[in-house]
Amino acid sequence: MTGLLQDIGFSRDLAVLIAKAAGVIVVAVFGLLWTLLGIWLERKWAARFQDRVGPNRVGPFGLIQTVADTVKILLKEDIMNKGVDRWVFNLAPILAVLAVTLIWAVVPFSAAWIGTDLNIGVFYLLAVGALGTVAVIMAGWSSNNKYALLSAYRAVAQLVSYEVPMVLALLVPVLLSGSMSTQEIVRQQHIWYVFAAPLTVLLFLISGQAEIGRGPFDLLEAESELVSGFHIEYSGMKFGMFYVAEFLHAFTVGVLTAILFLGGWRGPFAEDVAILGFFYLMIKSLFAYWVLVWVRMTLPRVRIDHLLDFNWKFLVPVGLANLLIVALVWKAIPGTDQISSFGDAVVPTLALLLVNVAMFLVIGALLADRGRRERARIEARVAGADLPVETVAGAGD
Amino acid sequence: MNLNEWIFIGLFFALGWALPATPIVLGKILAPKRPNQVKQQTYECGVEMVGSPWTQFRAQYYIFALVFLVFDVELVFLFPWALAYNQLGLFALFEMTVFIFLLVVALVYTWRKGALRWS
Amino acid sequence: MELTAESIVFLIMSAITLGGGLLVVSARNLFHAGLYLMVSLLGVAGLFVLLSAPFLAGVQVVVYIGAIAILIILAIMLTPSVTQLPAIFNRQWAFNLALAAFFFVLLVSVVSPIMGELGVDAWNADFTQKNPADVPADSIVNLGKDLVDPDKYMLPFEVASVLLMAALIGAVLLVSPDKAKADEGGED
Amino acid sequence: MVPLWMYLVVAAALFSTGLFGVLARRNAIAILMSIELMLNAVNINLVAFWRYNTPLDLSGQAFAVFVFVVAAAEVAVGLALIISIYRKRQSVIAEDVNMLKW
Repeated sequence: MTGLLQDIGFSRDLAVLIAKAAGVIVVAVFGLLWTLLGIWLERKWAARFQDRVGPNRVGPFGLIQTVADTVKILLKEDIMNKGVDRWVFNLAPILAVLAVTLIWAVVPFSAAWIGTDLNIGVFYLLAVGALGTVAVIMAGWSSNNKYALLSAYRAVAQLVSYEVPMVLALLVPVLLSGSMSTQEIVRQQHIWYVFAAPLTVLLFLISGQAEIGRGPFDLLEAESELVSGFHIEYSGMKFGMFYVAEFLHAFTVGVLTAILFLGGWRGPFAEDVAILGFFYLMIKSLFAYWVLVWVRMTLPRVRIDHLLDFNWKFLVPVGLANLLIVALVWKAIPGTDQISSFGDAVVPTLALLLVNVAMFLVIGALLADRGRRERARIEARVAGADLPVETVAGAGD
Repeated sequence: MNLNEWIFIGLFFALGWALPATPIVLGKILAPKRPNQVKQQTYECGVEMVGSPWTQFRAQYYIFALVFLVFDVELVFLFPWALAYNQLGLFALFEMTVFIFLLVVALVYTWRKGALRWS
Repeated sequence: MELTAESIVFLIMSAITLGGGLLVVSARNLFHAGLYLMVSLLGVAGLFVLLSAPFLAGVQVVVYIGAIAILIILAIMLTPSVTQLPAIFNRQWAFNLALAAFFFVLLVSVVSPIMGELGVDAWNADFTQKNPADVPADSIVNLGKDLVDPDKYMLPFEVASVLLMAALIGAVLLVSPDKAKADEGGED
Repeated sequence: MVPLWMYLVVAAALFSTGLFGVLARRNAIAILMSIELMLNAVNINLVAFWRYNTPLDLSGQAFAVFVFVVAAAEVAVGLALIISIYRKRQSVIAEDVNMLKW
């Protein structure tokens, strides 16, 4: 495209700039258009989990439902309550969407298609993730509403806490591939990392779910306690943008899972036919996303003390141990510094898989033991002190 | 280093605003705008707002952000380490274990102090 | 300075950094000051990218915006009565402004080529250089190696961990409510 | 490229801005934010000198990373102090904190 523009008569720099700008628009518009389809898909899935039919009126299978909703929300009055901080209030939904779409800049759609292949790709993902937290805080603070403010505090506690296991999980593919570039990580996955590091995938999915703020970790916008939290005062299209950001973020976590652990665009003939790679990536992402929706639809919301305990007293130690053990095993097996084919990767992957199974067993045993002791303790206290169960249940550390 | 890779990010930052902003502005144009006193009240589950939202909140939130800050800085060190790991010896792993151990000591202290407890 | 693409980006980033910085010190509303701080830090990250240190740019956003600035904003939210002060500057502010301006002039006179043109070369350094060698592509990997290299930054690296540990323990001690004191009545 | 001294001028301006904030703001948190600006100015200088003088040796980058660590530790303890004082005196005005003065 650069060559074409230069032929028309643009200077080289300008041609590059225009080509890049076109790339940006393609990637960002794709992300937002995908939302229209994705929301429909998620609603259908959610309906299935709850034994409903889901949207089925507008268009075939209710496909155009989201478009209809968009039109409706466009025509809704945009109410701003008294005492809001206008600038911050209006910027928050925009920043929320921007923070998510920015991630798509480093997503390798296929062997040849990538927005930009940064050499700090994975780190860039983290950096962009930080902006999402800022958007939530901005929305919560500017709304001049107690619930929104409380939600902003919770956002700090939750989003920020779960970033730690998220980073610990991200470090494993970086360590295994010896690169932070997303494209390079995909290329290095001669065998998908999900086989070498299943525990890491689990960590990533759990912390990812918490980062999106979806059930069972939807404490930011708990309807029954915080009446939907930080976007309580938003209406009309501004609310719509928060909705889009949440959906897109959820799907993006699916995409990242696919890239980092499920081999990204890898698949038969994907190296030669770019569109095939794109197709594979979307299938894998949708699968990962489906898992997230499944979890969301199945589990009830956790309490905030449980949420934070679970992070700091379980996920973080497990993540640290996981990282060090993977690093140790990786060093112990000879030849791991140069893996260039499927054959090279078999032995390390099998060894890591075994170690992971062992870790799963140990963690499972620890958890079972802990659960038994906790139950025994509560039962003893209930029996001994004759207290109502509710006051004791939350007393555990 | 090739700055061209970053032009894309810069442009994304510059143009990315437009995509969510367009529907919001469109909404502003298309949607009705009839504000009144009651409509603009701050939502508080149907009752009128009691006091200011700026009541005192617990400092507990601060402790979690604090622990996160310390972890975040440490994790920054882990990235170049993980990146170079294939070219490093076993000693590097030992150093990192010491590094993480010190961090875990701090976490355990916070834990034992009861600061990570919500109640 | 001729207007190349790079110099334009440099000017934009500098403007963001300095504009954000000025707004931080002059904003009446502290929460806004916190947001402006983020803007300023983002500009610094942009400067780091221009200086071929993308990893540091990432660190800047992750640590400064993602953690430090958020912590600051949280502290602002936790100490609410002061977001709106009648006077944001103290009484000596005019003198302080003059002092800062004097300091700025002093610094600029040292680093800018004016000194060289006046014939003073006390610093024995060339600040006008424009074309340094390229940064090797694997500089982040080398940074990782250097950080754990016993001959280079191993000691600072471990000491950094100790410092952070001490900071965390100290801060938790300060913030977590002291139960024994609260029982006694909680005087100063 | 842009000559080195331009980066230094930007850093100098940022540093002076921060300096003014530290000296003139009344709110302790605002003072802390101004200190962050000053630290950032230092970091710009470190990275700029690294880039123009020793791009092959990573001392400048490593130094900047350690500045991040120090900044984080400083903010963590500084804000903890401010919150602690606020709890006792309901104020974060730097001039009000005169417990050690006589």
